[in-house]
Amino acid sequence: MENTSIQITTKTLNLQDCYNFVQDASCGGIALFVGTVRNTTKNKEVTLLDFSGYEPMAVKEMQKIANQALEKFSIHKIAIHHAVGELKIGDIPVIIAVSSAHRKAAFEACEFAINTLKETVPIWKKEHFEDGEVWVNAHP
Amino acid sequence: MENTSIQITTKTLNLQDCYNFVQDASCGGIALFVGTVRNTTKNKEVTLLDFSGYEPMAVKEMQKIANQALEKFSIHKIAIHHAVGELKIGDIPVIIAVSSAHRKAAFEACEFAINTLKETVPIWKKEHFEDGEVWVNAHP
Amino acid sequence: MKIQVLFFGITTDLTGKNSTFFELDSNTTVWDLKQQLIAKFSKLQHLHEFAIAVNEEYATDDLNLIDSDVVAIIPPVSGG
Amino acid sequence: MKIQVLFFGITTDLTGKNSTFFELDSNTTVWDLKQQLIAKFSKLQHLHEFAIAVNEEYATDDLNLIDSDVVAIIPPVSGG
Repeated sequence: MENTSIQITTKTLNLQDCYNFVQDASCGGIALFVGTVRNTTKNKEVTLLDFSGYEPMAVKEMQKIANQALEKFSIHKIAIHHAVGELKIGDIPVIIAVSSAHRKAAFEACEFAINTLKETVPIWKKEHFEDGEVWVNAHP
Repeated sequence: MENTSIQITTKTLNLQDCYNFVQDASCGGIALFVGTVRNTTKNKEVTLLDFSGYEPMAVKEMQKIANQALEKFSIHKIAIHHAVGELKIGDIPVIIAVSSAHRKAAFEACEFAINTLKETVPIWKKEHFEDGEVWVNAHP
Repeated sequence: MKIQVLFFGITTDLTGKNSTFFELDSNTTVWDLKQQLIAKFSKLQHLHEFAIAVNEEYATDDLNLIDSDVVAIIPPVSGG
Repeated sequence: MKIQVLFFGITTDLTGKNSTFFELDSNTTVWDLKQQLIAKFSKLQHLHEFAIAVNEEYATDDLNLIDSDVVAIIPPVSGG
């Protein structure tokens, strides 16, 4: 859809690209969310994260989220970009950008999109520590 | 304060600068809001906007908002940048960026900051149309 | 005592000024000053509300002004 | 009938595989397949829950599988 930009990529995500995609003369506000890799989780120091996805399905699920956001909220455009591969501290696994005439809808849609992405999109991260590694959320 | 970046400027606001200021290895999420100049207001076509402020007081009020956001929400850093002077359609009057360990606080603080800015910061915009101009919110 | 008054936004158009000086009696409050401003600049009546800042901080109507205060007329703001 | 099963995330470690093929009786449901997977790859029991996608869409336990379906084992996701 021309009002949505969905990407899964091994390249570095670009904030300005997401902004440029959603920006429009009809819009008064753009809300963005940038996920970044933290240096700790549960008080253990993270060295790097490895993201992998079931990519064709992940793209479909991200597209569904974008379509739902366009239906549920009065927004104009939405971009959802996710990185896969090895990321270091401070790197960006995900960017969401939403434009709308009025800011409340942009905030709501942006938060809806990241919350839903974390529940439904088949992407997994493995946290690497000095002394081992763990698949996040898996609780094996 | 080292955790806040407050600016009123006649220069073009820069999204990446605001991102870079708040980004930190301890943070898992950054929420940003970018205000943009819309091409219409109440169905009239806007040609340009002219922003002016009581600058020393506006800086103080923006600093208060940043300090309140740091007190009220579990956030790490906040940037509030506002442009003054003539802006065209699509130009950026305001950028707010907030980083935090967890995303909910970043969203809440970002929305709090833009909502409060629009209520308290002494900055005014005059909308110019083909057939005249009007001070927004003034209802004279 | 003498204070400076600054005008912003629509009030610069309504008064034709960016700033002016006022001679005031001692014990003049913010509320008293508002009445004097409206008396002097009658078009300010068209503005259904405006706030007052004294020395760059929002002030309440009961604040007593003192010599050399800088008072700003703050019409409804519209930044962002 | 024959289906392909794809493993992701922790399930690649638990099964030692990225994918495998299964011969199934007709009328096998998603729920039936889950039991067969756990029987064949006993370490999957350590995972307290996993979802199933059939042909890139989340599937409920009562869905009947058909020949050539591509079934993905989806452990709890952790993107974003």
